[in-house]
Amino acid sequence: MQLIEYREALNQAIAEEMERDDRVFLMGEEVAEYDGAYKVSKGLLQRFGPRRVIDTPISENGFAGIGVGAAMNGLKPVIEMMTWNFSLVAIDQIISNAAKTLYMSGGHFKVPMVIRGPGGAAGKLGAQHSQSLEALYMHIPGLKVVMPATPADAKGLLKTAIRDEDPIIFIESEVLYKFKGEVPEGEHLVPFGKADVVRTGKDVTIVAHSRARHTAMSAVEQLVAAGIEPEVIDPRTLRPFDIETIKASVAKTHRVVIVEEDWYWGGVGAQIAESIYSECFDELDSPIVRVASLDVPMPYASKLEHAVLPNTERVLAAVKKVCYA
Amino acid sequence: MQLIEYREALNQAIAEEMERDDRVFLMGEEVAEYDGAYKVSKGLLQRFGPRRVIDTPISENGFAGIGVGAAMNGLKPVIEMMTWNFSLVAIDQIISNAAKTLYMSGGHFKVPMVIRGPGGAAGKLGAQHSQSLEALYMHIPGLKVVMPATPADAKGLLKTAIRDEDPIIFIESEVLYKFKGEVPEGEHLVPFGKADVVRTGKDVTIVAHSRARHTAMSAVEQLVAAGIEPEVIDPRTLRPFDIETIKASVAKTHRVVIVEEDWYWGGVGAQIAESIYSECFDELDSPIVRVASLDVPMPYASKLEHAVLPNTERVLAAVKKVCYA
Amino acid sequence: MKSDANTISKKMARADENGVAHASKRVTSTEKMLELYSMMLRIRRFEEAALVQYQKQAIGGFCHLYIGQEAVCVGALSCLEKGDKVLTAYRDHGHALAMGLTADSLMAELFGKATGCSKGKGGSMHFFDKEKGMMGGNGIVGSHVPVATGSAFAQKYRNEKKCTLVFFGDGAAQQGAVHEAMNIAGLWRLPVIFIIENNRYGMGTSVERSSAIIELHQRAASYNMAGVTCNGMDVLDVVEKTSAAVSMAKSLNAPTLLEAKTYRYRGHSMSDPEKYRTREEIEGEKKNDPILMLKADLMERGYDAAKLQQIDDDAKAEAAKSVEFSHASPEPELHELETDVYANPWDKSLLPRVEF
Amino acid sequence: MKSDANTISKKMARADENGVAHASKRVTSTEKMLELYSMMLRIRRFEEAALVQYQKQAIGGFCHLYIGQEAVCVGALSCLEKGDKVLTAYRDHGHALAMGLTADSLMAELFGKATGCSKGKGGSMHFFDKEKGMMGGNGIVGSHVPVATGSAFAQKYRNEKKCTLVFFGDGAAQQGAVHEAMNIAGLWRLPVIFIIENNRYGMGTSVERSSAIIELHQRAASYNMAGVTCNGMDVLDVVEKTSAAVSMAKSLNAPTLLEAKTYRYRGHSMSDPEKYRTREEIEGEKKNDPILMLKADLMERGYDAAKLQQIDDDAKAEAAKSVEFSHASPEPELHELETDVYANPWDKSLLPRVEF
Ligand SMILES: Cc1ncc(C[n+]2csc(CCOP(=O)(O)OP(=O)(O)O)c2C)c(N)n1
Ligand SMILES: Cc1ncc(C[n+]2csc(CCOP(=O)(O)OP(=O)(O)O)c2C)c(N)n1
Ligand SMILES: [Mg+2]
Ligand SMILES: [Mg+2]
Repeated sequence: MQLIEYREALNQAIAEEMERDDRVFLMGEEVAEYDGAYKVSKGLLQRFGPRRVIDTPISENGFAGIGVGAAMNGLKPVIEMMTWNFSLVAIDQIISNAAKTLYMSGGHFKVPMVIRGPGGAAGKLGAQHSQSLEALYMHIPGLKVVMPATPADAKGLLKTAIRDEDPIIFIESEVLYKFKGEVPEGEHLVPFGKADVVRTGKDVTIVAHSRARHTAMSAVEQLVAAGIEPEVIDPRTLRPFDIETIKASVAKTHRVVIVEEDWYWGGVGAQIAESIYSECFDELDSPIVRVASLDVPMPYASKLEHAVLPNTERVLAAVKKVCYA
Repeated sequence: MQLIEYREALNQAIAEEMERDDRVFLMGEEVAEYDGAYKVSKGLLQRFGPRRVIDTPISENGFAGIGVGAAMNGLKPVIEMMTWNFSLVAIDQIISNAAKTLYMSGGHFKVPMVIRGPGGAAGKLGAQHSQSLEALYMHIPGLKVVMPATPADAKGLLKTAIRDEDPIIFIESEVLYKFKGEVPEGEHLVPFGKADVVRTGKDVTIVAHSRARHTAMSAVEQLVAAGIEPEVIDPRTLRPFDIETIKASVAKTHRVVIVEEDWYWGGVGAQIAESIYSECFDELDSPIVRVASLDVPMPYASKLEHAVLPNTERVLAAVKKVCYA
Repeated sequence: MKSDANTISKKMARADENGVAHASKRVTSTEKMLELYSMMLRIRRFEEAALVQYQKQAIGGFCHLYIGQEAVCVGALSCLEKGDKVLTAYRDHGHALAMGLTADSLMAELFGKATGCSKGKGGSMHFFDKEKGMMGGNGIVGSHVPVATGSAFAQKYRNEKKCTLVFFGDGAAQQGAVHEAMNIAGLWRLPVIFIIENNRYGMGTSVERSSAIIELHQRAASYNMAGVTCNGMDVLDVVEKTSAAVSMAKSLNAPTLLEAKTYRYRGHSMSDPEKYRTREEIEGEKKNDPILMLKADLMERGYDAAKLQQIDDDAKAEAAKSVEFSHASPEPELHELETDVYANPWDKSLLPRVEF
Repeated sequence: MKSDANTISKKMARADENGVAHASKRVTSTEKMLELYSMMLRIRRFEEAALVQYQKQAIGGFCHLYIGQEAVCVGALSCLEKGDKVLTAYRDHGHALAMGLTADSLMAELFGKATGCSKGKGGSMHFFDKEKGMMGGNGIVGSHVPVATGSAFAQKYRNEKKCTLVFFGDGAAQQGAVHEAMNIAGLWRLPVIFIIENNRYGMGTSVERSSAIIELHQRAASYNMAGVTCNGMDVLDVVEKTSAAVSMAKSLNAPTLLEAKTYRYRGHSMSDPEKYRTREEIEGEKKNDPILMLKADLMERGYDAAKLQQIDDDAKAEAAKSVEFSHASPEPELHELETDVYANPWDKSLLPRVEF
């Protein structure tokens, strides 16, 4: 095992897959000479040269489309969005072309590409730079949506993503880039559609992905002290989605809290909740409680920002609500 | 009462509001000289002249942004998306600017604009032209999302939208443009956030918006014949959302079916279901069943397209499932 | 190179005493001319047959006919070799035929049949064939232009000495995606040829009402690439300008913006009242019908009228056969709904599931 | 008009024997020069103070300093009158000060305080003031350019004879939104002036690596508008070119693309290792410091050095006071979370609700 940062895990994944397959290349704003705005691509230009590590103009729609075309014509692009907020100018390429070309062409053209970059709020970045947009992408058939929360998953899921032959929405967490964790040495692949039972417990199931997983875990100690043993499950991929692992857990706990950093209304947790209600209707002893961002654009002032985001206190309150309902 | 087409109702709404307020103008592709791709703006150029009824280049991002800027600078734009599919190239203006400017500016700049056009599948238009994208917009604080299903609601809600001071996502139904219905004479306004109880019943609550409302209604006769009295509720606006009317209904029926034309995974119905489960947990006798589009890009062949979309048979099956669960 | 390409004269066809214009005189083999003639006619007859089938409701949805513009795709695509790629917008019937897709597979696609080039899942706007280099058929205006640029990127990445041609309309030229793609192509020197089919209208909006400048090829100067114009009604002029651009692309990785001045004789799609132009304008343009022009040229060269008639008869027969083929073809099976959503689909135990 | 504007010479400042460049000699009143000088210094001192507060962590998030570019916004905005509007990107401190927002309200915004110009909800990238015509501060590269075009549309709609200025970077020029906005402005003749602040880099990417052509003002030719360049380190040159553009906009509804060649002395934002340029390059450019250049000019005109020092002292005092003001200001109340989401909010019985 190596103890490395989340960003380094991503870097290893890209480097290993580029080593393995000449069709893989990395493209985006500042990925080459600048080593990446968040240093995820550090050293890759030096190692693989400008043919395969490519700085782009600030033209997300353009280079996302270039990714689609390169993928259709035999390459395996890894396209970096400096942050997922900027994918809004490129979403037409993602939804109209990447997600639909295999289908519209009756199977003629695969679009094996990974679009990756950080999502979520990272502290005082304001309304336009703090969004968690996974619900938008999760809705679209033809895409796969992956959100790792640890260095090991970051590496293993990104390697799986690059080898996959479909368009992958790979949403990292800006706040987690410096987070350290153990990552297996050597080849390490994590499959899509396999949730991670982060902690086993028996009193309540907490479902949380990406950064929210850590918010959920931050409440564990106090819950245990209060006599509540939570089971924490990180779905890791939102499309496909591993309902079986959650079902097994709910059969044991009968209570569910969902933690998510996106907005509550129409958020990822709405679908997760609906799936749980529908598949575990008779198992649930109380309504599911969702801890999500408040329904406002992200304010700049820290005090307000903290109030918007899920935090330990809100997770504690939610668990207590479902347990003593 | 006048018996008019849905498109004519929209036309009346725009014309009346333009008459009432010189700040209101209509802008979009083919809205002027062509009378609108779907004839919603028929006669408006002639009546109000080229200053207020304006054909644009095919530059949705550009003219959506022009709408935002015009709204910030005192006008009340009505921006037509020829169809909502094309809003994907303009979504940055909608989410990054229209939805957030009032908040980011600390209340300095309102963005009173309506973005309108048809959504949904209209028959053999293929994967890129058949999408129901309301879930994407419903998720975003700062926007309001309106989806009328009848000529009366089309007129009354559009007039409300144009008078409102926030950015409104107004999603019409291409299939319903030719649908005729009674519309009150004279001033007719329908408020946001007030669901319409389309039919009262006691055995099951069917929640359905836009075209899906008619799909739901198409099942009523057979349900009644089978001894089931459905209550059909059209929320009419997805943001804000009238949960109270639904709660009252569920307290009576204890069973819910949701019909929606968008994709099931992460669709509008996921949030509606989650809200009902959460607010009516003890009232529900069986899990909610959602009738949505299948999780595939829309195929061209009619046979396949019909299998993707909600239809009477699937509504019947869903109601039977919740009633005999 | 830029100035050179820019100064290529915009020689337009001249009308003869009968009001039928001639293709410009160029040294082209009769054989090549016959090939071009045959291809243009095959497209024309195919679409005329499609129109009839649309009216009979055997075809539905949008159906954008290319009639009048045939010289553009036929001339341009005649310059390609295996490994070159093509993308265009929704008005894609001609390009697909010219790329070697069969009339049967295209008509069947219009019918939504399983034997269609896209298995009946794509439709009129989405004709694809990987083997033949036909990368679609795209319904979002301008959206395929970056995709084409990406295809050229892949060709250069592999050092293939191949190129990608992308066709789009005068209306599409106002989309941001086109600007971004052309800037990147000019900056990175990609072997892509941007062909604007300027048929003077985007739906009902004339170029004068959609673009701040009307000579669209002049935009090339913003992107450090050659800006060239050609007479899109004169297939030989299209051939000449495209083949120059193709060799620039292949030898120097130099992109070109080629504007073909053309005209669409039919409405935008099937339901177009066409109030934005006069009958006289259309009739006037019909004098420049690319097929008639080339025919007149061939006749002048002494080519046998009967043999030309044979070509037309063959084209009609092919179209008629494709209609029969399509009628006889099966609809897609219901399980086809589920295939091609993912190249690597997931286990049925996972959500979301397609249940029907 | 186009050719006229295009041929305006790109006279750059020349360096004198001390290595300090002079602003070009123009007939400008000393009073106006002093105003410009004072405004540039106020911006410089404000940002220097902000930098210190950032290092002390009183300010967080992104903070893009404008140091080095002051002449562009100060010169351009000095040409405006009430009713004219301004938009820029995230590097907006200078523009906001020059539009008359107070240093207190801006520093407080950086501190995230309730007394900030955007109530502490916007932050560094989102300075707004309706009364003063400051329409933001936008964090999405290129996204505000169509918005500015819409503001100009409204001005023309009401026949106000006002104009909108929009500032964006060399990097932003490659965004599709900019193309669409400029085409529409050129087509519809809107009173908008597109000012590219070409500081040679977008983050770490030089213009040479982001744009197919490096003289960005030449793109004006694609949009039927004047393309003009000015020395963005010479505030008087900026004034001259902008005021010409403003009068074209107001009298003829003619848009202009004005490229100001400028330079940013600081990193892109606070965490920029700046490996993409040399220390020598930066030092070389510092010889063209717009403030020093104008100062030298004023001295040459015999203006009293002590008085110039007083202006600087005042600027420093203003900045220092704004820091104090901000420290003393209250944080926003929690209920402010809920306000300004909607101008017409809904009843609490409806979903979604903001509960906290
Ligand atoms: C992004 C987008 N906006 C609008 C449309 C609707 N639309 C389809 S074709 C068309 C006109 C395109 O004109 P042009 O590019 O000149 O091509 P032509 O139809 O003349 O071949 C429009 C507006 C669309 N398909 N996509
Ligand atoms: C659409 C979008 N893409 C990327 C970014 C990240 N980003 C912020 S500033 C910047 C560079 C912009 O350069 P330029 O336009 O030259 O302005 P400058 O910073 O030099 O003032 C980038 C890439 C963004 N904010 N928005
Ligand atoms: Mg056209
Ligand atoms: Mg710059």
